[in-house]
Amino acid sequence: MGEITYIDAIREAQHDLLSSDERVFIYGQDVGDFGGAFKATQGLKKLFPDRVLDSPISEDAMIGLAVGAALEGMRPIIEMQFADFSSVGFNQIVNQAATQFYRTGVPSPITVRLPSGGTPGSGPFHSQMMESVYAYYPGLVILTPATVADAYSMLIESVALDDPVLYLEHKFLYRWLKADQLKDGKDPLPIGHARVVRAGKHATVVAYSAMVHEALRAADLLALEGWEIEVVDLRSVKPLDTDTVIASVARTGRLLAVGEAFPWGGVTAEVVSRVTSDGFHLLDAPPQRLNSRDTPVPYHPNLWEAHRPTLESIAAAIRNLLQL
Amino acid sequence: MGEITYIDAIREAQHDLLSSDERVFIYGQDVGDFGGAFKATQGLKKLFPDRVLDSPISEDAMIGLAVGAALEGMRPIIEMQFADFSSVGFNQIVNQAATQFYRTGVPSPITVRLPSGGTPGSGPFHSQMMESVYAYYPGLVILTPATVADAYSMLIESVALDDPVLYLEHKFLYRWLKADQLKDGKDPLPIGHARVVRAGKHATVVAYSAMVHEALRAADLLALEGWEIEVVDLRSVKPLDTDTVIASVARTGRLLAVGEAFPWGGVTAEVVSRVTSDGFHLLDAPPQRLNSRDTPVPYHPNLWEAHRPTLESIAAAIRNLLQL
Amino acid sequence: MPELERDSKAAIGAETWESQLRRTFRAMVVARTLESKLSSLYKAGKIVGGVYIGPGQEAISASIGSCLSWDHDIFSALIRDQAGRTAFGEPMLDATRSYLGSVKGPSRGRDGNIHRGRPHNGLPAMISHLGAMVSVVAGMLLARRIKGCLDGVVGAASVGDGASSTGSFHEAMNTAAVEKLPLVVVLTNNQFAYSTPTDRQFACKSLVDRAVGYGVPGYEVDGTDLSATLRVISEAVSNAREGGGPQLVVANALRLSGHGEHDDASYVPEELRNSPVGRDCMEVAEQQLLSTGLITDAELLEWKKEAAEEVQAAVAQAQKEPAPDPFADDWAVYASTEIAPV
Amino acid sequence: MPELERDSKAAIGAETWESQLRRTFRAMVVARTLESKLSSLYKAGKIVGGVYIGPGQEAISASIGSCLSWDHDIFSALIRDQAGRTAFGEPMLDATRSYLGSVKGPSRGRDGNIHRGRPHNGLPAMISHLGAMVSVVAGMLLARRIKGCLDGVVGAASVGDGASSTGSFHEAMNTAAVEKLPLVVVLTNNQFAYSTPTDRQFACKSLVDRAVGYGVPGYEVDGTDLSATLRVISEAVSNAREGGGPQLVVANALRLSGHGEHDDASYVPEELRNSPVGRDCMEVAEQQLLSTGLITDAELLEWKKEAAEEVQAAVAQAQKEPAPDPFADDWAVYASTEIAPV
Ligand SMILES: Cc1ncc(C[n+]2csc(CCOP(=O)(O)OP(=O)(O)O)c2C)c(N)n1
Ligand SMILES: Cc1ncc(C[n+]2csc(CCOP(=O)(O)OP(=O)(O)O)c2C)c(N)n1
Ligand SMILES: [Mg+2]
Ligand SMILES: [Mg+2]
Repeated sequence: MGEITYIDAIREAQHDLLSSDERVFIYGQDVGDFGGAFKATQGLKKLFPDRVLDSPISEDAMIGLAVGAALEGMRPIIEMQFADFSSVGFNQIVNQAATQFYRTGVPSPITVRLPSGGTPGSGPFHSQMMESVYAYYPGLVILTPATVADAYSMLIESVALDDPVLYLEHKFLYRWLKADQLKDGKDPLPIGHARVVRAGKHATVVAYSAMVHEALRAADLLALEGWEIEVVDLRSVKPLDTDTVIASVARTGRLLAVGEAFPWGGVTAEVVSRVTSDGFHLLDAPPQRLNSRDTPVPYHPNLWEAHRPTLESIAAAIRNLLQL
Repeated sequence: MGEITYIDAIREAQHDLLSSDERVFIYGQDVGDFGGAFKATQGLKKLFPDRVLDSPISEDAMIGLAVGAALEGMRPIIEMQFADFSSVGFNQIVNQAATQFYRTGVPSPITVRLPSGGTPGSGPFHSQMMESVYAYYPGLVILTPATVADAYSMLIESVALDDPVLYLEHKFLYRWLKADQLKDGKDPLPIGHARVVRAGKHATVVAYSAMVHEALRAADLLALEGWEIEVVDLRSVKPLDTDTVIASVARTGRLLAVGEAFPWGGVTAEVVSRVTSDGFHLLDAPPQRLNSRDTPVPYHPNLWEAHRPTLESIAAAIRNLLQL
Repeated sequence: MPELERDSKAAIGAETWESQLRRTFRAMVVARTLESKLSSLYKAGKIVGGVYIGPGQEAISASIGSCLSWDHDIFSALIRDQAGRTAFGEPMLDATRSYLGSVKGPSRGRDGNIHRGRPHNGLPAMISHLGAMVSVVAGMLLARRIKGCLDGVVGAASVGDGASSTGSFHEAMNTAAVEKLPLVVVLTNNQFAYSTPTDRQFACKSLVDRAVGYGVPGYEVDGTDLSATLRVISEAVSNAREGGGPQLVVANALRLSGHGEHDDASYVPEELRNSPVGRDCMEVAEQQLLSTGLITDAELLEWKKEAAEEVQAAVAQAQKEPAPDPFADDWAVYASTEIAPV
Repeated sequence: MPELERDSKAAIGAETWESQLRRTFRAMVVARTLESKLSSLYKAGKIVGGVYIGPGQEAISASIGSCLSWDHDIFSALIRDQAGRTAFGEPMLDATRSYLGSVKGPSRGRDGNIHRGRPHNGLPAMISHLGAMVSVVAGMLLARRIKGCLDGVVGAASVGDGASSTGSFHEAMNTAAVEKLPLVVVLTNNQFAYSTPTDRQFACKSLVDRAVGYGVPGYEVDGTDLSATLRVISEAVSNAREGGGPQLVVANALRLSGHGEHDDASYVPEELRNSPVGRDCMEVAEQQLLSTGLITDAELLEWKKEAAEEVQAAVAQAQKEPAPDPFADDWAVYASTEIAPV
């Protein structure tokens, strides 16, 4: 593993966007000289003083303002300090931004960065995954990069898209996930394409965001037991790449969908429903889901580890699936 | 059909709650002397002047206030003027109310009435179904009465529950749906129980809220073609009565889940996922879903009729399912 | 005989005060005529969904519109802003097509009635959620600042007494003040939010008392008095245009209709209707213009006739146009063509 | 030598001003001692998650707590309210258990640090979303009014300069004003919201200018001056208690720590630290009490020693208690037993 972190990729992407496109500006709490709560905008205010702006603590206005700017042809990037606080801007996201193009024919290309997911000790209000509440609403694009290269390229693509994008960056990956290079040499996949990150033949695990890495570890573990597990990284939750998932299930006959989200509804339900509706005959066993528990995300690391899916619980779910 | 409407049931339930329980009060825009935008609180302010209160246009504060009152032992009923406007109170619902008991051990029994769903000419912001965004969050109970008797008994039960309840009343049913009596003679089903509203053997249609009636009509139509379609009314979206659904699928071997919601995620995905995970071997054909289209709810009746599931589109989906 | 107030600031460019006053009044006449027609159509069952009109508030609304230039300034019209839309330059067909469900309307039948707009001409399309448009206007202004073309531009947002209670309104006012944007918020206190009277909506003496808390100039005006209202709104718009930052104008009037045309507004007390705030701004304005000789009886009659004809034509045109066809509609929800259906 | 201000209104029941001042100061001493310890524990890696402390604001926070009675009044403590919690009556073990992850803490490890509370004693547990607690306090007060037991009760809510920009704060202030609830909102302007200085947060001269817009009395005070702060907050609390409706107190100070203990606050300009607002309220208070003879050097030393011992004991107790066990936890998210798992 190299030295470029996932958060570096996010910063670099924003730097490159600001450099190459005058329509881009960044707006959010403490994103200016301070460089953001997670340092995703460090140094950018110095380079682009008029296009990196600190906002008041007003998530509703932040999104409304972004939509207004987008109507005028700008490409705003809004940083939420934590994804959890986007709940305050929820109305403007789902009703103002998401419906704009459908109603008026005028695009509202805003990118909302959502620092998402759990880390030890973060508790109920600094750990949430909100992809599924946003994916519910027509008009939004929901991206969930799981690698350093995707963190970079998908943020570039978010801003290029003519539609409002929620870009979920996982806080657990910020400094833990490293790569040698910002771009992995290959052309980035188009928006809405999933990637088979590990080939296998006995079962398919579909995951996204930080759970891709837990799933890969679980696959490593199962490999020691002789099982070849295929892992699909969704990358984009909406649009959702049913074809790649079904193609994988066609190879393996078994499906486990894993998410860090709360268990009711959400990505895993959507994945399982699509596969069973369109690829029923491919399944050799009932498709399974693994999500977090149906409680708020607990603060204490002991509870947190038992709340979200982990290497161990994913491995156990795969073993169970293989026996069905 | 009799003379008691669905909205009468909602008004009567609130009347009976205010009469029998001093902890109950109603808070919402125009709920006082005016009796509410849909007349669900008509006459109640006169009878209970201190417990039927007009609020400012402040959905965030309305929910926060309700939670505070609930902490003090009250049983507030909050009327949203339209479900769509609860997006402004979203944060207080999902983060303040839903997490309260888990965090503190103190219940926050609030009931939020959400006038939901489409009617002709209502457009993108007065037609929404929001059950799935709320069901995603741990700690909330989501009820979707589809009959006059359920509208009554489930509102009574909402207030009796020690947990925050979102009570989705469908605006299309308000004056169209009628019954002879407020109570149907039978004991109301417990919270979280689905009901088989029409027995059949060739396929199961799972629906909720206004879609139950479209599904019943579709079943009538299919009966003319010789098919016996079982219709299950979920009644409660969270908790979701998987047992009743799976028992029905065990009888019919086929499943169509119908919802008026947007198509990504939501109730139909959750139903299909549960049935395939737990009742895979019961299925003779891939389970299917039918939802609204993935656009905002259109204003014009021509578009609206083509946006949501109807008798015709449900019948078509059943015919398709029977041939799979 | 009342003296008309004159204020050179009020004129846009070279236009005289008298000319602007006439232009503003004419928009009022057109709006009143159009809205009466819409109300009749509603009562005749020709309109699906609600009809929301603004009688009693035309002086306020038209004054906003007449101080702004189409394709240059920005105006977020709200529920009761037919007069402002007309004065600003919205084609009347946008209204009749939206109400009557023509597929040629600005949202092609996807949204209706007051939820129409033309963002590219400076008229964003409102969402229903009250207060939510103010920050959108602020964002449009901020964009122009970043692009370097904010000079001489003003963005106006219309809100009601009820909307002032929303968090959205507050966040937007404060944000605009921090950014010192040329935003003019015109808050029409029409004494009611649906059925809710002001004493259940706020506890301050006047909503103009909010201005100091945002650090912006505040103005209060009798919104039934066209000449006074136009003067005050012109002044606020000029101040914003000249770099004075956000401005808050509170204009008082009475909603002379129901909340929508389904509502008989029987909850409005008789004494309020008979009080000064209950005056009909149309009558006041007519008197003002007639008595100062800015218009003659004959001309007024002519204006009304022309308005009636224009309305008739716009209704007829919309009525003969096709309704949206679900099979012809592309149902596209994404602007980006690279996004496959999901 | 400074004269201490005396105000009979400030006393709760029969307590003298001197006694209340001593009590308030003592809570400050305890809070400062506890928070320094929490900071050291954090830096030693003994605390998971963030540590948020309130040095420089103890005079404000303790004044709120000392004007309220546990099990009678209501206090929504926020991020930097250790002093207020102590003065209000929260057991110190609640703090150490929450920070150190004892399963015996008020939320049993489900939430931590400042997100603790005891709603049944009048101390609701904050959610992180700023501004969101103000309406909760309003609701608790409204409940008591409906139940007929509001007499003589006050609810206080603590907020910061940053929180004043939230729509939630606005809606709650306005709603409480409409309902004329005995709500005292103490807004501590500590010059920063995380790294954001006040000129990027609001544009009014002082946030107290918001009061008139809600129709409530406003007060502004130098929050580094204990005696002045206690007097003003006492007055506001008394006015609320006596039926005066909501009150807004703006207290100015400087956050003498980082936003959290992970933050070195290097963005705080030196001249602000050296200005009057940057005074340490602890030093000011010590001087006030010593110079007026309300406390002796020996007594102060004794208090500090007692505080250190109490902190030591509370930390040791929490540290020896078990952490939550995911297998023993019931993971119950519903209070109603009739709801089956979903
Ligand atoms: C956030 C939100 N809540 C509720 C509503 C429902 N609603 C529509 S108009 C209205 C009253 C508006 O009153 P006001 O702002 O005074 O404007 P007016 O109708 O008097 O012009 C209400 C409550 C809404 N549109 N948005
Ligand atoms: C709605 C919301 N947005 C963002 C945050 C993240 N956040 C936590 S504390 C803070 C700064 C708070 O500043 P202020 O209200 O002045 O309180 P202080 O920290 O100065 O005591 C921010 C932005 C939050 N908690 N809630
Ligand atoms: Mg009004
Ligand atoms: Mg602060």
